[in-house]
Amino acid sequence: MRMPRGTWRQVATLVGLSLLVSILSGCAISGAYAPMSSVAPASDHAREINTLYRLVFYLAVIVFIGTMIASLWFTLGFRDNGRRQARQFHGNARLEVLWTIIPVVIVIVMAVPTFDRIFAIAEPPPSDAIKIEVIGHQFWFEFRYPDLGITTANEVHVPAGRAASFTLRSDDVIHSFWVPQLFGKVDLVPGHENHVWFTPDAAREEAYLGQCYELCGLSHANMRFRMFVDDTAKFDAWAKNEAAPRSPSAVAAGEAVFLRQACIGCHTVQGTTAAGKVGPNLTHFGARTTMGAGIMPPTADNLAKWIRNSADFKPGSLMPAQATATLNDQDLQALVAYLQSLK
Amino acid sequence: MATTAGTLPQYATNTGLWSWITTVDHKRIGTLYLFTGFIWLLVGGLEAILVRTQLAVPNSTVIDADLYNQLFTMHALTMIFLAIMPMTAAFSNWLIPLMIGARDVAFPRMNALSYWLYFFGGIFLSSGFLFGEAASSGWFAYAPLTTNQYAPGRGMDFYTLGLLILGVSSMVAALNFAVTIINMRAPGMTMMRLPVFIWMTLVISFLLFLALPPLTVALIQLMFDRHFTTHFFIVDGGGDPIMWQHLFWVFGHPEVYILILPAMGIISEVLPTFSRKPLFGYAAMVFAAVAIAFLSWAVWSHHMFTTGLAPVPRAIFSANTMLIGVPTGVKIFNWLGTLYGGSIRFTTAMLFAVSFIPLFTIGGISGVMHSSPPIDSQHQDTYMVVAHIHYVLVTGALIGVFSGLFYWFPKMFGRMLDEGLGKWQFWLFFIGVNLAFFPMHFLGLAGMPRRIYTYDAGLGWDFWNMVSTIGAYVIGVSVLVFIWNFFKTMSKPMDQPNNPWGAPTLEWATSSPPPEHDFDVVPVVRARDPLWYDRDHGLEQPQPTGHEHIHIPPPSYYPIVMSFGVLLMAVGVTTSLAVTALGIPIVIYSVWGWALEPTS
Amino acid sequence: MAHAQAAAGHGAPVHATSTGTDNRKLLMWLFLGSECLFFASLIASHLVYRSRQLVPPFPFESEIPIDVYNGLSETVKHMCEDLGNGFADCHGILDIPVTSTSTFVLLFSSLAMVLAVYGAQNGRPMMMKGWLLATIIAGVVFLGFQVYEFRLFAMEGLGLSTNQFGASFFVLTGFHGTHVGVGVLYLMSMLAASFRRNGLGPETGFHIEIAGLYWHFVDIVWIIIFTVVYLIPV
Amino acid sequence: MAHGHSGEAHGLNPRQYVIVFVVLTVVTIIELAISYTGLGKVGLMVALFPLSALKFGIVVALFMHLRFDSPFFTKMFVGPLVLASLVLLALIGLGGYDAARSLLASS
Repeated sequence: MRMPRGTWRQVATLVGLSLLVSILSGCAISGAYAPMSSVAPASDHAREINTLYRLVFYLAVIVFIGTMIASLWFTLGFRDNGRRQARQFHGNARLEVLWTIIPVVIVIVMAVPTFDRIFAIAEPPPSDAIKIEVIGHQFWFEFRYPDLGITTANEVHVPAGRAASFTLRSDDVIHSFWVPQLFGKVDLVPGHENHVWFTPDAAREEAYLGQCYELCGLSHANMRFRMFVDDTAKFDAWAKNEAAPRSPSAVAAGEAVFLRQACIGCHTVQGTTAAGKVGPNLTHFGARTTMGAGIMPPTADNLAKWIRNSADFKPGSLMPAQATATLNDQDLQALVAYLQSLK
Repeated sequence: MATTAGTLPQYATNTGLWSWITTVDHKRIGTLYLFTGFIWLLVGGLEAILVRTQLAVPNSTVIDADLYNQLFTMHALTMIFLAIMPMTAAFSNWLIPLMIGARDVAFPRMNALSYWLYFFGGIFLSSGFLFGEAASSGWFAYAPLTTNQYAPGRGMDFYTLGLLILGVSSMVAALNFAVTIINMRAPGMTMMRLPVFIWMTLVISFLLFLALPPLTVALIQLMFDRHFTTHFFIVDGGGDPIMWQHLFWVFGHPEVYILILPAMGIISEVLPTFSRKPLFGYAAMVFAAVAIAFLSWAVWSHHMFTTGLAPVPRAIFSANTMLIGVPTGVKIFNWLGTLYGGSIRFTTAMLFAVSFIPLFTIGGISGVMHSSPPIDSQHQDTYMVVAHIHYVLVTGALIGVFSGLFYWFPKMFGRMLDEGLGKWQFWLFFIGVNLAFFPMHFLGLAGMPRRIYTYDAGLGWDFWNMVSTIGAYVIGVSVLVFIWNFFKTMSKPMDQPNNPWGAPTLEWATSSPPPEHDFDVVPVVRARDPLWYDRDHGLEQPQPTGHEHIHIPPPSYYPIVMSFGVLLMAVGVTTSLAVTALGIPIVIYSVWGWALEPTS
Repeated sequence: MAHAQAAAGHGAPVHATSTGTDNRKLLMWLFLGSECLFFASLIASHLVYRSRQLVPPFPFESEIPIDVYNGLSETVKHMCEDLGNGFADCHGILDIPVTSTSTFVLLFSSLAMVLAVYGAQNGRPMMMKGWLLATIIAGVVFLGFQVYEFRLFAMEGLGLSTNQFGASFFVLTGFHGTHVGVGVLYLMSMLAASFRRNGLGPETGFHIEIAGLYWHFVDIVWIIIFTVVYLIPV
Repeated sequence: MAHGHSGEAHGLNPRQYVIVFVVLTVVTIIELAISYTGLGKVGLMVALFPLSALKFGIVVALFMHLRFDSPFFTKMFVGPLVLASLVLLALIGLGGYDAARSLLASS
């Protein structure tokens, strides 16, 4: 076929340019720059998903580049130059059959490993897996270790190299549970029970970040959590501490305020009479690295403001505001100190 | 063939508000759809700009969480139900009779009814903003977030009732279109000679009137949960939120094709005209659309891969979804085949149509990626999916609409849109959409969730969000250029000939704009591209012979009265049942009057 | 063309259509196709939900644990009796003989309707009017049965919020009843219009036939509902 | 010619309609009788679905004149009917599966 000289160069330049931009920008999503990247797997299941993703991604790139070259070539190459007559034809049966078969082949190449993975993911976890229950609330995650007697919130620890099996439920609306680097997301659906399990690769000091991925109301954006992959010793120490009642060295004056106030209606602190079930369990609140479902560090200042009016940080928060009339500044300071001492 | 001067001058002289309110002329109703849809496109665009402004930088406080949730919910509802569907319906209204050689649609008053229901339904759906409580639970409205307990305001009532009204409007339009296309074709216009755009309209008409009932049932059940104490989606009473998702997506997935197929039809008209050669593989094009429509019924649960669906249905829905890639691929290849060997004129309409191919391919490919459940579990509810739907609906459906606007504007208004401004608009739009939506792929892979009003710095999301916001503004500017172009063009005199582009289809056989009765003589169709066939074989369309009586349906005010009655019934549910009681007799009165009104 | 224009004094003008079928009849058939999806969704919801009963009234006889029985309200309790073995036996609330009667009434209305169509198409206005009236009466009697059934269920303690059977049953049969009600109004308008000086005009047979399509469709929906809701236990 | 519908007597005659009605009645009585036999759920489904499908078919074909009318109408109605049946089955399968699963989970 004939086309004006230079068309090829134009096509190649445009395709090359857009590829370059894509590759450069693709670097920006590696785990180093994006801690919630889904293409930087750190567990067996995440890696298997990622392998499948890469296969499909390369197929997609090939199809896209092919389409792009063809559309640029045909549009630039068949410009009306005042000389060419359009060739009148209605189709080409052989070509049409061919390009029906091509996508069918691509689909089959995709479908086989996909089906394999679908059924692999549905396999039950190994029997030695650590069992963790996840319960979604507006707008925080509750984590329970039924075998270890632990109830905690928004920060979950799993031992490295051992399967972690999560049972997912919701207390109110639909949420979704996902740590992009560790497993494929699964929804927390009220009235249903879902499951997900994986084996994390290696212990890491830094937490893996997770978040709610299904619109769950006003503070959907503020429903975050952290997953720590610890080595066995560290995990055991953490679990032992979490399973125990609140630290005996907790600030006594603050505890008096805590037990006097409305706090106990919603929060539990084991070892005291506070046994509320609505809000997060605070028994070892001081040991957590974040507060408000992973949205900020638990500094004294943040805590004080949070108790005064949590909705300032988290619209739609169910925790009622505390005016100075019901909680004076002095008591507030004591309360904050108490919470921080709950190691 | 030129219009005989003086034949039925009703279209030109019959002006004024009343004539527009009572019109049953498909062209006027099409114009009404077009303008109303465009206004809603601006509203939806403004909502998107606000959303993007909030997301430009991390921890931004331009908009609070409540307003943000309302904005993204209403952005989706506005764009889907009030902008894109009506604007494609505008083309269907305008073009079905003209392209198949009919004088009007089968049921002109039903056509008016569908417009007025849409008019009032759109106002009702969006009126929540007036009370500061528009729907805010996403356009998919997943229960139980939408039940009284978690959405106590009236927002969800505007949603359920608004969508019910709009659903009736779409039903009426779809049934009307289907009957018109099946039954009102000019002599010689066999099904396999129908323009592809008409085929697409026929396919989406069937999709619409078959897919809307499950949505209607879901909306009714949700309304009963909210107002009449049932527990369809409330777990404590034995309900199941997953049932909402099933019923919603039984409708929701065909809806995606309802949005995109007309655009595919439009570019299938534009590409041949400006390549000066027939569409490549017409039959394959038609069968591909029918296959897509058929498959679209068997893929709905791919929206629910992360809900805990069992492995076997997961595999089945995954396979069906991947299969949709085959007919879609065939369409893309056939468009490329249409370009091949042509003599291409780069008008603005053609630029939009050509850019559709690679850009829609991006959206199509990412769709095929999501069809694999394990991969979907990494992409679902992240910006990856946002990128996907915007590449399908903006660089697919909306680009098709713009292409169609530039292409058929001379036919509709007798004036040619300014090509210089058009090219400015195209390039701004092209750059804008890619700036706005391509980075969303990176955001999605970097784990950014959808529908969040705020995010922290340091997650690798900052830069691309800023780029995306800039892109949104560029799109905004390109739309402003179009508005400027419109007003500039409308101030010029009507000067367009019957067939300014040298196009092959029947609508170009009559004057621009066409007379109220469309064709002086019902055209004769001898081939798939009738005007080119006539041109190449030296044939003429039949000319008027003497004084033929042409039946024009008289105007009617019953459609708007009935729609108003329906609006009152809906308003009553959110305010006082007395208003509903007022609406019912109005509806009954207009049905009765409608039935007895003489139509000739 | 001219002939069609002149004859079409009432209703839309009749064209020679592409498929040779009448536009309005095609419209009605397409609409009925759409209604199939509507009722399929409602029936599916009903079938999914009615198997999730935790508290009576149940549609069919079933046994419940005694502690559930002890927790029941008095309105519902009389439907169940303590079996003494840790379980209580609850009557089914569906009254098959009564509903069978109303099913026959609706079936009869279909016969009446088809005879009215026959009368209308064969130029026998009295036959048409008589059978139209019979159809309307049968429709109203069917609605009466439904009101009776709903009232009975309400008295026995089954409401929209009692359990999922109640909710999905009332919504499904309620929407069917609404369709019957609309049909009754439709036929009444036809009957009333047929008493005007020109009756229903030259297309009488056609108009009644279209009304008949709608009416028969409502009947066949009931045929399905009667089988899956009333005759096949949970 | 334009009024083929109004003048032309297509379909059965009144006597035949009455016979059809009697057949429908008898089938309904058989259905009722079967429902009292105490067959299990599956047995009833196997016995009753064909019978109600038969009734459905008789009404559609004879009372609604589909048998005598343009075959085009049959296509336009049976297509959606089949689609509706498939959607019905799929919804029952998917919803019912979830129902069974959540009941198991709660016990």
